[in-house]
Amino acid sequence: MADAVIVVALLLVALSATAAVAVRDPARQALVLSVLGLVLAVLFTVLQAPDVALSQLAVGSALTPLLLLLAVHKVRRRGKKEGHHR
Amino acid sequence: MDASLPLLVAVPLLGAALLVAGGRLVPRPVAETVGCAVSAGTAALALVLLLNSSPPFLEWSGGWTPVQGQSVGIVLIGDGPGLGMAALASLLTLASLAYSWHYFDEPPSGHAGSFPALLLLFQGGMCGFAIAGDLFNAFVWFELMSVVAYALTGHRVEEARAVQGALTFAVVTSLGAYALLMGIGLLYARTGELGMHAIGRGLDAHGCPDALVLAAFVLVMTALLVKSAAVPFHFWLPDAHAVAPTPVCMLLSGVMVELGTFGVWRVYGTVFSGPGGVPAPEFERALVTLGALTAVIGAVMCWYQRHIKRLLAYSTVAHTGLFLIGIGVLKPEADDGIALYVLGHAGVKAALFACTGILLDRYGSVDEHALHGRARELKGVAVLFVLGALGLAGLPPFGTALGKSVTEEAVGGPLTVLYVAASAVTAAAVLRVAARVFGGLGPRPETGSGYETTGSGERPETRHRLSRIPDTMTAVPAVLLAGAVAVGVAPGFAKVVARAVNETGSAGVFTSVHWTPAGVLLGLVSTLLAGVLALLAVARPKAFAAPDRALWLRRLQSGHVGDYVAWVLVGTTVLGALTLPGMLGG
Amino acid sequence: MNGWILAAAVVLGGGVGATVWGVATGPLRRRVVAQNLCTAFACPALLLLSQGYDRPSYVDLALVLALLGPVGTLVFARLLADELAADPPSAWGLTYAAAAVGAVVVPALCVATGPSRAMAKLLVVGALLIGGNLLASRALSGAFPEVRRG
Amino acid sequence: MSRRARLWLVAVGGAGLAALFVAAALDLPAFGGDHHPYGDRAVHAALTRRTANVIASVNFDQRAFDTLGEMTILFAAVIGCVILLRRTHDEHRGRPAPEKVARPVRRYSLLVLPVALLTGLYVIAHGQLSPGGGFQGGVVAATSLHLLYLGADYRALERVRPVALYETGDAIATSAYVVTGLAGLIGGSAFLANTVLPYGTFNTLSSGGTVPLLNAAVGMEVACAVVVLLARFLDQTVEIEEGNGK
Amino acid sequence: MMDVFPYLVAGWVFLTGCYGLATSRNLIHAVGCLSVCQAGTYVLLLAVGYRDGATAPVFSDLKPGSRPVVDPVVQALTLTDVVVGATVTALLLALVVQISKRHGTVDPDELSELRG
Repeated sequence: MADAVIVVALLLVALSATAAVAVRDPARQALVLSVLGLVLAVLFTVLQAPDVALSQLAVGSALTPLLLLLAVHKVRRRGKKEGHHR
Repeated sequence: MDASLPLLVAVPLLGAALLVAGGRLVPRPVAETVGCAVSAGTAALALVLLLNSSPPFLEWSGGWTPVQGQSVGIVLIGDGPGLGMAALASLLTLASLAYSWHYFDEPPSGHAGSFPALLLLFQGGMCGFAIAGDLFNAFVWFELMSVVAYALTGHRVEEARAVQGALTFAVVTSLGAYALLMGIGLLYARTGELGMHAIGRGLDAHGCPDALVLAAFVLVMTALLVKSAAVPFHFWLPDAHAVAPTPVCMLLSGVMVELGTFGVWRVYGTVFSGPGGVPAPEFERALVTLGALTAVIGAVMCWYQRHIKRLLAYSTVAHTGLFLIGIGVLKPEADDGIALYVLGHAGVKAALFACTGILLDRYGSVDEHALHGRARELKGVAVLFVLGALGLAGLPPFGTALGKSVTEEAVGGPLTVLYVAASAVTAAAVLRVAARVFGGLGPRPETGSGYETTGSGERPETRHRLSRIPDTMTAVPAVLLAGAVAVGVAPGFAKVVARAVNETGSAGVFTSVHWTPAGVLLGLVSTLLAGVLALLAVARPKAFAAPDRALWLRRLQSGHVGDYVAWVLVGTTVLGALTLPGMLGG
Repeated sequence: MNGWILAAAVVLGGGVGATVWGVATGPLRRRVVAQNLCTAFACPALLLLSQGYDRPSYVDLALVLALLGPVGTLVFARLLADELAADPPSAWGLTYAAAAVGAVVVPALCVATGPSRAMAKLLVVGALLIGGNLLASRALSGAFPEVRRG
Repeated sequence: MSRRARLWLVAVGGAGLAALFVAAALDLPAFGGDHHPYGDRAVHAALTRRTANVIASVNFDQRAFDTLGEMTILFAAVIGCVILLRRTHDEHRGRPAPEKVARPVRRYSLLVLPVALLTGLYVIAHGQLSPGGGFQGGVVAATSLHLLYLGADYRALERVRPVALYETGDAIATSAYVVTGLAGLIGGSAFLANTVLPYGTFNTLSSGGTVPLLNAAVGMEVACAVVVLLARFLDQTVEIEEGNGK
Repeated sequence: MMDVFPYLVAGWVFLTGCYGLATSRNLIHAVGCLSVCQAGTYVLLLAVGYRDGATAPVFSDLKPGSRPVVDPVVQALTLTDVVVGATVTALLLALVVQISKRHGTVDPDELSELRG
């Protein structure tokens, strides 16, 4: 019966991973990836790996989305500028 | 003595850290001197350990020596092949540090030490991978080596090609690394161990191989074959090697790719060669098939290039194919031959890249057509370049020739023809370049714009276009070529190499390795063939350089990350299919 | 199987499951709200799991999440500000519902632990979680008057 | 290659790999099985060295050589990013416009910043006891500094973040790890051997021999590395602009 | 079913990531897909180390030997893996930023260098 929560967490991981691939816009994908990071952390907790869950939380909830969004921002700003020049 | 084995990794890492910490304070020459000194020190250590590696020894990191045959630590293997690769990597790092000495592109302000530091980290990663006896530890060093290589490949961020090639390289190799990790997970689930020997014993204890062993084999090999650029995992290599800075190319083509091949040899020998692993005929079928395909495609694509660095990169692909065949046949003589071949090839290929770098820095182009006849004044470089081409063809007494002839005799039959043909075609392409660029021979080729990468529009890697070639830049290829010759002629060297390889590789079968009349003849034949092909190509460019025939092949090399990832997936399936038949019975 | 773990499974399956669906589909304004609510549901679930496994040290996870989750949302609010300004999200009903989950779980756990250092930690987590979430939610909806800073 | 052809390749390759993986999964020991020889040995070894968090013991003692590689990868990535995201000849530094920040967001950020920083240090310090350690705590601490960017603005962040200092800190922490390892070689038995310091009392901050030292080195390395990484990216996004003329 | 389900999820996540990587139209999205691939490896490793009814081998709030514990080694491996993943993501994004500057696009279909 303790498996129920593991199954739930696994399903959430599978769903959000699929969503992270299916969502094609990078800014929206960053949102899904941050949720994926969180769900992975929950999965690691139920698999009794709090250390890994903690590092996944630290990386997945703030760091990776921040990096992704900064890259998106830079790329978009460039695109806009180029549009003006042409 | 044995306890100093981890220092092969620790010393370059410490050197790199200190260079970054102090790089702000010291001027560039000091940083470069420190880099050279650390690299040379590590090379010396590797050589000393290599001389003491008979019989091979194991070192347990952290002092966790096994209790009742079991340990919780990481095992490092100090044997001839591993330490030999570490020594080769260290010496080549030293060579590329010397080559980039003082002339290589200006570092960003306040980061005088970062380029030498990255090269030292690269060296540390390669040494760590070479001596790793633990599968996960091998993954860690594999990843370090890769991460540094991505950064170095994209070092010239102002070049559109450099950043694209680096990204392709990074995505494909990272995917390979994650496949390796999946494989490690499967093996750990079955055996509960991470040391390579321990996993091998665990698999044997479990009994006959099944689907799990097959999947683990395929996943682990995917990573190593991506690294060693076997078809169809090879697409990243020309893109990355053609755009990386020259000193980095010397390392990538000279030793990193070969480390992938070494990894295949090491992992098969320790993990999968037992009764619970992959049966020898299956391994042989998979590796020889992929190797032959790699050699053929590499040679053909090499012939049709005009971007000189890209041409050399494809010749690396072709030679990797030959190495994989040699490892795949699982004969002690072939292993010895490949060890010598890798040593000789490293010297020759690094020297050729070094000469190409001189062209780039002097003329701002690496395009065979645009450079036609322009480099007539560089007599010394021309001699080095031609010597390198002859070494590639396998002209005795180069080490490549000795290694090739030993392997040819071991593999026998049609594969011998493949060895001669692949080395002749790649060498012919290089000779053709030499004839056109340094000799100005033949009609000036048309500069059509087909589906290809030209070598023009590249920027020199030095601060200014060189008007005079610095001595360090010519001395390095000369020394490297001398080393490649020494591998072939130094008395007793081949025997020492063969002994070191056989001590770990072939369960006590010792073979003698020496020049044979047949081997010398085959070497001369492939050199002659290369010369004739090159002459014909120069004299009759139309008949020999018609890229339309190979257009479908060239279209596969599309520069598109998605394509390459798709090929990696196909490659795993092919590898699985090639290995499957014999495993079903078990 | 104890009740705490069952409760965690329900919160995960219902709350976090809904946010996964919400973040994967629909317009941007819905996605950012879903991302914010994901923290609001996952954090109580982690607290419940800690209690269910009888491992007080797992509370650190919830603490870190309560700190960094809203920070992540603020990052999105900052860097997607242009797009969000055109189509501001507003889902106060859901936000308060999520906050209520936290507000129910934390006192329940406090009762279960009894007064101790662990309870103080729980209260800190609860305050950070609810405060952070409401603030992040308001920041997303652009409800704040903006202040220019030199 | 056309998109269609690529899709076919992915389908063939993916189907093959999937079949292989499913077949392998069926041969794997059942989920939740009891056979973990290495794991059981590791737990035993950690307890003999009086390290309460076995994962910390595996990371910083039994498999400390792996962690050396891991932190070097991070170190290399930082140097790589510094080089890849440098300002090139055709770019110039713009002056970022002051950002608008809502007052409650500012208050929240400035309030949470010290809490997050302390939490990060707490997670690092208790690495060998409770879940956490140098890596997790380092990331939390470094992220907390960036609350200044969210709460105030980029220039406030720049004042508390001399990047050069953090780069040096990164390198020094990496060398500290290697030097601790060398101390194990000189004073003990082997590289990274945990035999130099006394093991202390179980479940206290100073237990575990060199584990807390290595843990602290990694914590510092990671914190500095993340700060530098984010600084490079923020620099690109906020400051560096491509010039039209030189 | 429960015996293999976690492994299948790991495989699914890995392959989904590969699919996204191959068909991506935006390099930033591709980098995200690569991290999805890597998530598959985390799931596999931790699933392999799980033991029914066990708890984490962290003895700060637990008496050693009082409860069965899961495998700590895979957790250490996954921890390393997470770090590697974050750094590779950062490095790849740095390269993507430079690609967008030099090529003016981040659509892999429009990158026209390095052919043949």
